[in-house]
Order: sequence, then structure tokens, then C-alpha cells
Amino acid sequence: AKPLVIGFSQVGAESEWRTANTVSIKDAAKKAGVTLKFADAQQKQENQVKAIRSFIAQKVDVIAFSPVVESGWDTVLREAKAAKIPVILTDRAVSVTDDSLYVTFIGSDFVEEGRRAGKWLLEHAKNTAPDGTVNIVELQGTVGSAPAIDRKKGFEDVIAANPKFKVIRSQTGDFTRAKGKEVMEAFLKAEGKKINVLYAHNDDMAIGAIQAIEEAGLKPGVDITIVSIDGVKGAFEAMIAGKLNVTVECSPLLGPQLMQIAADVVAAKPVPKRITTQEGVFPAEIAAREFPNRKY
Amino acid sequence: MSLSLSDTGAAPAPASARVSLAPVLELRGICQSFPGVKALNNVALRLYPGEVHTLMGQNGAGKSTLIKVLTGVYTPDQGQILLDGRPIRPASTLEAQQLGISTVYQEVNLCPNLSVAENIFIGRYPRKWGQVDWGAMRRQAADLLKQLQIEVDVTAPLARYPLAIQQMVAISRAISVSARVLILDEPTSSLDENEVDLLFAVLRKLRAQGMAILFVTHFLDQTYAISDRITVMRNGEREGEYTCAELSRLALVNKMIGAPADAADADIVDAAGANGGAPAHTGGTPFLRARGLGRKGALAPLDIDLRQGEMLGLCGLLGSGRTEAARLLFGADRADSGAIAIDGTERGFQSPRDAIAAGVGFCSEDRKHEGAILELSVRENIVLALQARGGLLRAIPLQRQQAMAREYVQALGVKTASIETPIGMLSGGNQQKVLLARWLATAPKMLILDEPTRGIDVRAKQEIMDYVAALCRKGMAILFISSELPEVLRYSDRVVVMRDRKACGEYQRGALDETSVLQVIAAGEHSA
Amino acid sequence: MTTLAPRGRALLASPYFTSLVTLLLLLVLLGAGGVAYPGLLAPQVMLNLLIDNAFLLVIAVGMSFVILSGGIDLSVGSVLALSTMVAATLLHKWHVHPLLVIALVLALGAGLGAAMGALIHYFRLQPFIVTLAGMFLARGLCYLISINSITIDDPLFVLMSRTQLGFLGGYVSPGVVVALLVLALAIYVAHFTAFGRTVYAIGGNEQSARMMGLPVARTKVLIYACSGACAALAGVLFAFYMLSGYGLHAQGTELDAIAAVVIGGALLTGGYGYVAGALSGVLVLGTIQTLIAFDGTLSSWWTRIVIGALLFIFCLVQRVLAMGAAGRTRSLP
Amino acid sequence: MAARGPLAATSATSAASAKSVTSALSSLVAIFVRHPLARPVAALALLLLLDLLLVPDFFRLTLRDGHLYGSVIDIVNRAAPLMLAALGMTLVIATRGIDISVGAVVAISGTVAAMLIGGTLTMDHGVPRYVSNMPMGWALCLAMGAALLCGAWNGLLVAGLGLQPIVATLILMVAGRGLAQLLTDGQIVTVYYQPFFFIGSGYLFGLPFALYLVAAVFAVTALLMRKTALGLFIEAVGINPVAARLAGVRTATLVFFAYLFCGACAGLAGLMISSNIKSADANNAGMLLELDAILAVTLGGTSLAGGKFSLLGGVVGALIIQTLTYTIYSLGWPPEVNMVLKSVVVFLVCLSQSPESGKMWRRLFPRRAQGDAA
Ligand SMILES: Nc1ncnc2c1ncn2[C@@H]1O[C@H](COP(=O)(O)OP(=O)(O)OP(=O)(O)O)[C@@H](O)[C@H]1O
Ligand SMILES: Nc1ncnc2c1ncn2[C@@H]1O[C@H](COP(=O)(O)OP(=O)(O)OP(=O)(O)O)[C@@H](O)[C@H]1O
Ligand SMILES: [Mg+2]
Ligand SMILES: [Mg+2]
Repeated sequence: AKPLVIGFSQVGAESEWRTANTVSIKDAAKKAGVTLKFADAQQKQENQVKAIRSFIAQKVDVIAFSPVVESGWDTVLREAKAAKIPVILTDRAVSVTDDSLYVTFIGSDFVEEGRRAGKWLLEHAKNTAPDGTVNIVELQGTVGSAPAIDRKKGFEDVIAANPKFKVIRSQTGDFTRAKGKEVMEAFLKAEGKKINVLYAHNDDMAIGAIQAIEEAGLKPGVDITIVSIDGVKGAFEAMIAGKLNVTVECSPLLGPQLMQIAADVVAAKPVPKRITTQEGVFPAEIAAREFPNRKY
Repeated sequence: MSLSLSDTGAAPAPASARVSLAPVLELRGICQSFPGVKALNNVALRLYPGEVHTLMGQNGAGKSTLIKVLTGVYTPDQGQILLDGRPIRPASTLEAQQLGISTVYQEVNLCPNLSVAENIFIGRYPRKWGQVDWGAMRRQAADLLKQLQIEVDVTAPLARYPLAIQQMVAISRAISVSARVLILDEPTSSLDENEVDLLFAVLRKLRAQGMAILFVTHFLDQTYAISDRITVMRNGEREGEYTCAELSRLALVNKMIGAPADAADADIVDAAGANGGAPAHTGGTPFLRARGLGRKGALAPLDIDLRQGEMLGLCGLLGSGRTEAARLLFGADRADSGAIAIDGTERGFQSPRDAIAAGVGFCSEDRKHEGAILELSVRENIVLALQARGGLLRAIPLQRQQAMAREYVQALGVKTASIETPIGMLSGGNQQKVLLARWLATAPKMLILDEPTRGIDVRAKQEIMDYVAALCRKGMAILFISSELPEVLRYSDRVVVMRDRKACGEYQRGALDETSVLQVIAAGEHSA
Repeated sequence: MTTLAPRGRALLASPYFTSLVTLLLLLVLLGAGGVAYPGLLAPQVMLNLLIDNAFLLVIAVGMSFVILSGGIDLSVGSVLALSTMVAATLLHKWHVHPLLVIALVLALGAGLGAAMGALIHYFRLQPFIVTLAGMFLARGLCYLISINSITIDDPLFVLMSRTQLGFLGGYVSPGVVVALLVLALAIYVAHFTAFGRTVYAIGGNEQSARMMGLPVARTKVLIYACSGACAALAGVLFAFYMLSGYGLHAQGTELDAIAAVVIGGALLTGGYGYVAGALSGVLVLGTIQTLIAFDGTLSSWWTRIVIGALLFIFCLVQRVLAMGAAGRTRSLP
Repeated sequence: MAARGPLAATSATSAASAKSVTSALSSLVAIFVRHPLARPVAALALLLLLDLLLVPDFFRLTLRDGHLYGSVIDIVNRAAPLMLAALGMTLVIATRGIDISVGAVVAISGTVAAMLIGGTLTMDHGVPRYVSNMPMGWALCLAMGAALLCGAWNGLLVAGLGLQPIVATLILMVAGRGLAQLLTDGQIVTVYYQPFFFIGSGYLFGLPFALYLVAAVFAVTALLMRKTALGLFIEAVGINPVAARLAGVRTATLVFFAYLFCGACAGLAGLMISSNIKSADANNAGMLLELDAILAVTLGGTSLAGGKFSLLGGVVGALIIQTLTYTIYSLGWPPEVNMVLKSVVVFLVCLSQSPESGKMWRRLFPRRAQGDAA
């Protein structure tokens, strides 16, 4: 039979996580014998729309994409539907008026990730600092981006349960190490020893911040508890070195699942509307054991 | 010294019988200062309808500044401008234009990217259905230029034409406005006699129609040929106002320089006077030998020999190719045929640097675009070429730079607040002197001077030319281009006449006079 | 060399010629693409080029005037984002009538532009910096309104988004029609009105333009107002296209627009070029992207490298051809 | 005026001397006010003053492990790459150009260095061990070589081919980051090699080493401008390239070297950044650094139209930007207002530098201005 043709529009290559995501999809496609049309949008929604239009023009079998933003997909998805091409979302959801515009959404739930980070912190604090107030500083992702908004929200939802937990500073670190370090330096100067916990929206910012903490003469992971999200290799290294306390996994390895679902969709098998990826929470204690298994 | 005169602010009544009306435009007690300079001090001026009023003064006397004050470029510190007896305060050139004052400034102020026709009509297009009527504009522009006997492609961008043509375009623009006051700041500085005559014919016509014309020039001949009255300025003050008839040339020059009535040597005013008396140079190998130097569409292959200690004049009419020849000799444009030999060895000039390395200097006619580096100081402008030849690393010590700058400022009589003043703040003529100094400072073996005395006042002109002639006698080879035919004939040892972008004759000193040159040009053939 | 042109002479032939060269190269690019990737030349793919880039075209048209006048406007991308944001908020939260919303947004864009123009002219500030600050400001205002994206569900906007106007065996969006109308209007304005010619004059030599008595102040303010209005209109088209308002929309679009205008044959130093060049420039950028999408094998970084390489080849050929043409007619350095 | 009070009272002679002191002082003040750097420096001082008032302990410096530690140190340390980029950009801008590929060059040089020095974390029986790939000197040379290559490429396009600077450098801006990503496969390369960290976060005599690097580059450049004719030539080319060429200045070569220098500065900045975060992030390193650098140059009073330039101005501009950023971080305001705040400050600084605003001020408040003059 003719090999399946999937058009995949990726957000870009803005982080290691994203690159791992791309690699996973490409590898899985190769393994599944699928012809993959890959288009990089360089963080621009309009580029994704263009790519999807060109997939429609090329009459691919399935269109998959990780939307840059949630909204604004109605028109082009309608065109895909008119051309009878099924659409699968990965990693991030879209908000459209008509649910039938896409078949399914595979990916993590950013709000849930924030919640898990919060929950872990509540548990952890129960053991270490049962009754003192906990001052938290937060390193947000890029202002306005979906993970930044959701991870902040999920985390806040959970810690709101305990009035002793206070976010005393929150500033954007643009998801990068350099910014994370820079902002953390400023936090340390402004708040000094008051800071008990750092919550970073991704590992890279946390790694940058760890350096800032060390340079300030404090012990990351000990003097300041550090919670971050993603679970990239660097985070595991930091945990092994005892500098990071926990990372909440956000798995980029969606490739195999995507290929499976795509095949099912084309074969007209029913698929669930929402497929959440299997993700864990990795505290420092199990980091060394887990490290060899990490793929990204 | 002339305070009493200008204090009253009242100018003597117009002498010319034709002008007996009230003045159209009157300035009273105008003061304008710039950081470090009092450019205008209590200046008065009256301009009557139907007269040509010439403003004269040495370089830096304040003529251009006065005009800029008058037309809204600067707002004066003090003083009044009256138009028809009513005080006005033009805040911009646009306002001045709307008030009926049309101006050609000293530096050509046109847009190089626009077509010739548009440069004449922009701002007041012929319109059809409310939109720009390109056809009509083209026709009207061509007609207008034809009056001045200029045949150019009016749809071509202005930048394609040499400075002189641009000057004519600017003049056309100004006179095509039906204004009441026309101001021309050194419009003739780069025009040849033919063009000047045409311009004057137009001015006379306008004068007859009752237009008031304010005219600035450094040419005494022109002053006496066209003006009714003369206002003399000196050092930012009004020296006095005179009718043409009551002021002899000598007296005029003396008033300009502020010397007693009998001080100036008659030589200055006597343009056709004898030359420096140096013998014509012949024999020996030429310092520069160009053979078949040409460039398609710009210059027909040309042969030039130039010996050390010789001054070779290039004459011809507007656009005859003199500037093109100079640029090819200097490597500013690349020749597509011919060869140049310096001191007998063949040299291909790929760029000005090559020429400079071989000891050649080139003072361009277009000082605004090709000469002055406006924001740099006088000192920096003077040392630039020398430094460029010396190379990046061998910086000339500051002391030497200053000494050099001071020396030339003094030698050429540059009027400047200090040697650290940006050259853009100098008057036009003084900028020209600085640029000349730039090349003199390199002590070249050969100097190409393209309209070197453009915009320089009568006295300074003679001083400079004498200075150059002295250098020439000491062994410098000089290629001298000037639109002022008498000047060329007076100083050159040999003259090459050009026409239609090719050389049409070469003559030794004395073999030609003005009329015969014009004949040669008209005939367009070798007659010798 | 463009920046170092002697006597301004070298430029003479180039602007007109560069535009032609651009067009020619565009055709070559498309032809080569058509051979390599069958289906690329399908009518709808070509029309998609217009549909997807309508907003960019509108911005580039506004940018053309700015660049022709010798300025630059870096704020367009964020003004676009701000207008989508304002439009979305007004529609979603305040339920303002859509037509009024469009009018308000256009006024906002023009107002922002005019304010920047006034700063540039009256305070003699540098366009680059003023519009850079304007870019921060507009983007910042977006976040102040909301950091989330806001969906637009107004019926008129939805209608504009869904409408497909049949054309040449395919269809175009209303946005394309608007953009082409804007382009036509701009060409008219640039070549047949006093305003347009004054823009060229200012680009040629601002001081001369002032000395010639042209209304430099008014024109300059208007130029930036126009650019702002175009950016806002592009925002409206973008809102039609995306049905959402978002602070992160159209990041880096200002560079795309500048590149489009320059590729279309305009000189950044001002005075030379044609507004119509904006279309060819936009199409070139769009074609490069389409080619890459049709290829479909490039990784993210290869995508960047290939875009860079294509840009380079394009500029190189353009430059060499233009240099040849200039060499034939006039002198060069 | 300030000197009038106490001095004038004593005696007649001292009153006379006071007068001369006052006039000397006021002329000194006038010189300072008229100095091109006066306004940028004043803007910086004002920002610092604000910090003094708003941020507790802003100026406190403590000695820790033999090095100074405090907000001010953070600011200059963090501004170091920006200052370098601004130095390079100043020269490019002075020649009427612009270089928007600075960020990409930062990514490339950082990546090359990090990959060549590299080092991997290996687990030897549960003990982490760091291994480096190449002698650091070589790696740094190669990284700088890559940056110089980038600069040369830009210079070639601008000076050799005559492309417009913004498009010429746009090419590298787009492709350069792609090249860096290609080298790393889009991954962040972490460096595990202690000596390398010294460049970006080491301390020498109590001060960050990066500062010495900036100072060295600044000093060398300033010295070149002083002791050679480079400054004169660059300004001449920037103001009037045609006239400069006719005067015999090698315009093309000069422009080429400006871009080369800018590339080198960006490369060094890249080393600093990647050394500071102990890794090379090809995706994000130096993102938008070019805009900040241009902003710094203009805030320092250099015109984008080319010509007259001030190296120190660029440095001051960079400090203004970094101080502003730091202030925003320290004030604890939500990140949503960052951009608006930044834009407002930029507007204000620009306005304060415009001579026109002085005139306008005098027109609006003519009374006060007259009073001042009297
Ligand atoms: N913008 C300016 N800034 C500072 N000084 C100026 C400025 N413009 C003119 N000056 C000075 O004012 C004086 C008068 O200059 P102006 O241009 O009026 O002379 P001019 O009579 O036109 O001379 P020329 O015959 O050389 O054209 C000169 O000393 C000049 O240096
Ligand atoms: N009257 C004219 N009609 C048409 N073209 C002209 C005229 N005068 C000059 N030109 C243009 O001038 C060019 C030659 O200019 P060039 O500068 O070499 O002449 P020139 O003898 O130095 O004149 P000028 O005295 O104006 O400097 C020609 O290519 C032509 O385009
Ligand atoms: Mg003058
Ligand atoms: Mg000439």
C-alpha cells in the first residue's frame, strides 16, 4: 500500500524540549514507514497556518501540529475539514467553536503540571518546615505563552490551599538559562535569605537560577528548595548533584503515540478525543536511578 | 564703524529712476548669532520692486545668513522683516514662499532622486483632476529650460547631471514661481559666461515685470552688468548701500575689504590683467601623459600631457566634459580606454588612492557632495587627504595637525571661529578654501583643480590663484578648470578647449583670447 | 555599493531595474520550485500565497512610504498585535459593533503612528529608536490588556474569515481583496499626489525638501500615521485570518516587512524604489516559505539556513544584475 | 550659582575671587552640559538615584570569598556582553551601517566554544567525572575565528557586494542561529570544564573578570581611535563616503573592518554569555541582543545616520539598559508591565537628549527660563 503521508507543523526549535519532541516524531515516522512532511513555524502562528494550507494543497493523509497559540484556528481547520483531512493536535490544545474540527489531542496538561509541582511542594514542606511561612519566588516562562500561563495557574491553585505559602516575587525568565540566572540574581539581592523556594516554569531557568544561587554563596536545593518542570537531562544532572529538588515531567516523546493514532484515524478506528501522555514527577532521590533511562 | 548708517535702518532712496515706489521688502536691525560667531549685526536692507539689488561682501560677511533669515530658515535674534510695510516672521521656507519670496540658496538644494522636471515643479504641480499631471509638467519643464538653452532629458533623475545643470534647474525652479521677490545666492558660481548671459536676460525680463531681485555674486563684472544698486556687507554688518553708478569697482572692493579708498591694487578689478609672467614650459618628459583616455558616453578618447611647473587650463562650455576628464585622470571614475603614465611609467588608476599615491590631488567642483565632510572640523577636513595617504597607523600628531590647519587657515584667509569648528558652519567660500587647503597640505606633484575658486570673493580669489601660481612655478603641475574664461586664459600656460566631451584644440598661452576661444568652441574644430 | 555610491550616479538605473529583476527572479524561483515539487504551481497554492500574506502586504505598503522617506518603522508588528488585541477585547468584552471596532482600531494605529512621527520630526529623534520604543510600548500594552489570547466570535469577523471569493479556479479571502486595494491606492498616492511626491523628495534629501518649501513636517507625521494605520489594518486582516487577539501575534513581522520592501527594490537610505515593489518582495518571502513547506524534509535549523541561503542568492543575483545594468548606463565606483 | 552663597559674604577681595570662581564654575558646568556624554550619563545617574530610593540596599557592596558582591556588580557584570556588542555596533553604525546579526554570532561563537571544550558527564561507578574535548585555548581561538568569519561575511556583503547593511546582516541573522543549532542538534550544550567558567563568572582582584575583558576591548579600541587615524576615517566615511573616497580613504576596507570588529565583539560576548551560564544555548543565546545593542548605541548619543560616534556613549547606553532591566526585576512589578516601562524610559531618555525639547520647554515656560538666565 501507499505509505501514509503526515504533514506535521512544529512550533519551532526554541528549546531542548521542543527538539526532543521533533526528534521523537521524526524517528517514529521513520520506524512506522510514514512519509513525514515537516514544517518549522519558527514560533509564528501565521507560519503554521501557511504550512497547514500547503499540507492541504499537497493532499496529505493526516495533518498534525503543535499549535503556537490556542485560538485562531477555526478557518484553516475548516479548510482541512472541507478537504477531508483529519487533524491531530499534539502537545498544546486549541480552542475552537466546533470540536469536530480536530480528531484528537495528544499531549500533556500544563495546568496539571503546575498542580503537581504545587502538590509536591506542599508534601515536601510538611516534612521539612511544618509550620514556618514559605516564601516562594517564581520564574515564569515567556509572557503570554500557554505553558507560562497554565503552569502559573495550576501551581497557584494548589498552594492557595495553604496561606503560609506566599509567592513573594514572580518575574519572567523567558524560559532561558541566561535570563533565569539574571532574574534570580535580582531576586536574591532584593529578598536575600528570605527566599525558601524557587518555582521555575522550566528546567533551563532553574539551572540558570541554581548558578545564581551558588554565586550568592547559598546552597541550591538545601538553602532554597527548587521545583521545576520538564525533566530534561540537565535537570537530572542537577538533581544528582543535589542542587535541584524535583522536576515534573512533561514528556516530549509523543512520536510513537502520534503515529499509532494517525494510523488508527486513517483506518477509521475510533480514537478518544483527549489523550494525555504518561508523565511522572521525579524528585532528587530517584534521579540517579532514573538518569540512564532518560532519552532527552 | 558703519554703525551710524545701519543704526538708522534707513537706506538711501533708490537711485534708479524706475524704482520710485515703496520697498517690497525691508529688513531692519537684523541680528543673528551662532555659537561663537555674530553672523549678522544690526543689518538693514531695502528691496524695491523692479530692481536688481546685489549683495556683496567677502566670504563669511554674512550674505547667505541674511538670506536665510529673510526666508525663514533661521529666526533672527533681533530685528524686523517688513513685506509691503507689514512685519512678517516667516517660520519656514514654505511660509516665505507663500509670502511670495522665491529663493535659490547657495548650496544647490534639490532632490537628486527626483527627475529634473519634478525638481522644478514639486510642491506646485500642474494638476489634472486633482492629480499630478506628469505630461504637462514635463512639457512645461522642457520649455522653461529651453529659455535658458539647456537641453536635458527632463525625465532623468537630477543626480545624473553635473552641478552646473543642477544650478540651472534650481534657478528655473525659482523663476518659474510667480513670486514678487526673487533671491539668488551665488547662482552663477559654477556657470559659464554663456549661461550667465542667458540668466541675465531672464532676470532683466523679470525686472521689467516689476519683480524685486536680490542677487549675490563675487563677480564684479556681473554685478555691474545687471544690478541697479549694491549693498556691501562686511563682517556681519552693513557697510553701505550704493547705486551702481556712484561706486567704482575699486571703491567697491575697498568697501568690501574695509580698506581706505585707494588701498586695493587695481589688479583685482582688472580681470584681464597680465599673468604672473612665468615662462611657458616646454620640453622634457611630461609628468603626466595620458593617451586615449576615455569612457563611453562620458568622454571621447583624450590625450593630455602635463609638465612639472606647468599650468594647463581646460575650457569649454557647460557639460563639455572637463569634469569627466578630470575624474578619469584622478581615477574617480574608471576609464574604459587609454593609459596614464606618471613620470614615464605606466600607471593604471583604479581608484583615487592610486592617483594620490602617485602624487596627484583633485579638488572637486561639487563641494557639498564630493568635498566637504560637513560635521568634521576644519582641522580634520584639512588633514584628511594627507592622513589617508600616510596610512591608518601613522597618525599625524595633533600638534602638527593644528599647526598645519592654522597655517592654511591663515595662508588662505579662511574665516572661521576656530580650527575646531565643523566645516559645515563655515560660509560657502570659506569651505572651498578649506578644501583647497586639504589638497595643498598633501604637497602633490600634480593638482587637478575643478572650479577651485567657486564662490570665493574677488580678493581672496586673486590671492589664492597667486598662491597656486607660485606653487606651480616651484614645480607643481596643475590642471586648471574654470568656467571663468578670463581666469583660465590669464593663469594657464597652455589651454585645451573642449566641446561635446572631446578636446577640440590645444593652444599656447597668448594664442587665444576670449573671443577666439568662443569661436573655437562654436566651430568645434582644430583651428590651429 | 549602495551606501557608498559615488555622485549618486550609480543608483540611477537601479531602482527601476531592481524591481524588474525582483519580478524576474520571483518567476525563476517559482519555476524551479514547480519543477522540483509538483503541485507547487497549482492555482490555489499561488492564491494561498496571497491569502497567507495579505496582512504582510498591507504592512509592507505602509513600510514602503516610511522607507521611501528615508525612515524606518519597527513598531508595525506590535501595532498589529495591539490592534488584534484591542479589537478582540472590544468585541468580546464590550460587545462594540464590529464596524466601529475596525474604525477605532484604525484610528488607534494611525494615532500611535502620528505620535511617533511627531516625536521623530519635532524632536529630531531617530526613527529607529522612536519606533523601537513604540514597538515595546505596543507589545507591552497588549500584555496589560491580557496575557492570554482572546478568541473573536463576532459574526462579521467570522464571516470575513470564512468567506471564499472564487477566483481563477481557486478562491481568495476578502483580506486579499482589501490588501490589493490598499496596494493600488498606495501606488496612486505615491505617484500621483503631492503627498506621495513629497515623500520621495524627503527621502532624496530632507533638508532640500525643506528648503524647497515642501510641507516636510506634515508629510513626515502623515507617513508614520499611514504606516501605523496600515499596521492596524493589517491587524484587522490578521484578526479576520486568525479570529483571535494575542500579544504574541506577528512577532518579528517588522523585519519581514522591511525585507520585503528592500527586496522589492527600495533603498533604505530613502528616495529610491516603488511601492509596487512591496508586492514582489512579499511574494518572494512567501514563495521561499512555500518551497520549504513543500519540501517537508528540512529540520528546524535547516529551514533557517535554507531561508538565509535563498535570501542571499536572491540579493546576490539582484545586486549583480543591477550592477551590470548600472555599469552599462553610467559610471560606477 | 551654587557657589555664590558662602563665598560672597566674606570680603570685597574674596567677593571678586568668588565671582571668578563662580564664572569658572559655571563655565565648567556649561562645558559639562554641552558635552555629548552629559545627557546619557545624567540619565544613568537618575536611574541609579531612583534605585537608591526604591530598592533597599541597592548600593551595598559586601566582600565575599575575596570578591565584591552586590547589585551594582551584578549590573555591570550582566551588562558586559551588551557593552561589548555595543562597542562593535558603534563602529558599524558610525560607518552608516547596522548589524542585526549580532545575536546569531553570539549563538555561534558560544556554541563552537562550548562544543569544542564540551566535556561530558560520565558516571564512573556512581561518581560523576568531567571530561573535556580540546585544549581551551584552541577552542576559544576557533570560536573567535568563527565569529570573525561571520563578521567578514557581513563585511563582504556590505563593503564588497554593496548590499544594504540591514538585508546583508539579515541573512546571517536568519541563517546564523540555524547554523548554531545545526552544530548542536538543537540541544543545549552544557560545559563541564572549570577554567572556561572564568571568562563569564570569574573574579579578578575582587571584580568580575568580564569587566576586565570589556575594559580591555574598550581601551584597545579607544587607543586605536586616539593613536591612529581610524576614528577620523570612520567618521569621514560615515558622514560623506563619496568625499572620503575622493580624499583617498579606503572606504570599502574600512567598512569591512567595522563589520569584522563587530563580529569579534559579538563573538567575545558569546563566549562570555555561554561561560556565564556554563552552557551554550544555540536557540536563545543573544536573542534580540542586536536590538539592545543598537538601543545602547543611540542612548549613548551616537546617531544612526553615521558619522560622529562615541565609544563611551555605547557603554553608558548599555549600562542604562541593564540598570533599567535590573530595576524592573528588583521592584517586584509583574512582568506584564516590563515592556511598557522600558518603552517609557527609552522615550524619556531620547526626549531628554533632543535639543529641541529644551527649546520647547523654554517656549512652554518662558518665565522660568528667563528667571534662570537672569
Ligand atoms: N549654521 C551656522 N553655524 C555657525 N556659524 C555659521 C552658521 N552659518 C553661518 N555661520 C557663520 O556666519 C558667518 C557668515 O556666513 P555666511 O554664510 O552668511 O557668509 P557669506 O557672506 O554667505 O559668505 P560666502 O561668500 O563665502 O558664501 C560665517 O562666519 C559663518 O562661519
Ligand atoms: N547643456 C547640456 N545639455 C545636456 N546635457 C548636459 C549639458 N550640460 C552638461 N550636460 C551633462 O554634463 C555631462 C558632462 O559633464 P561634465 O561635468 O563632464 O562637464 P563639464 O564640462 O565639467 O561641465 P561643468 O562646467 O558643468 O562642470 C554630460 O554627460 C551631460 O549629461
Ligand atoms: Mg554665502
Ligand atoms: Mg565641471
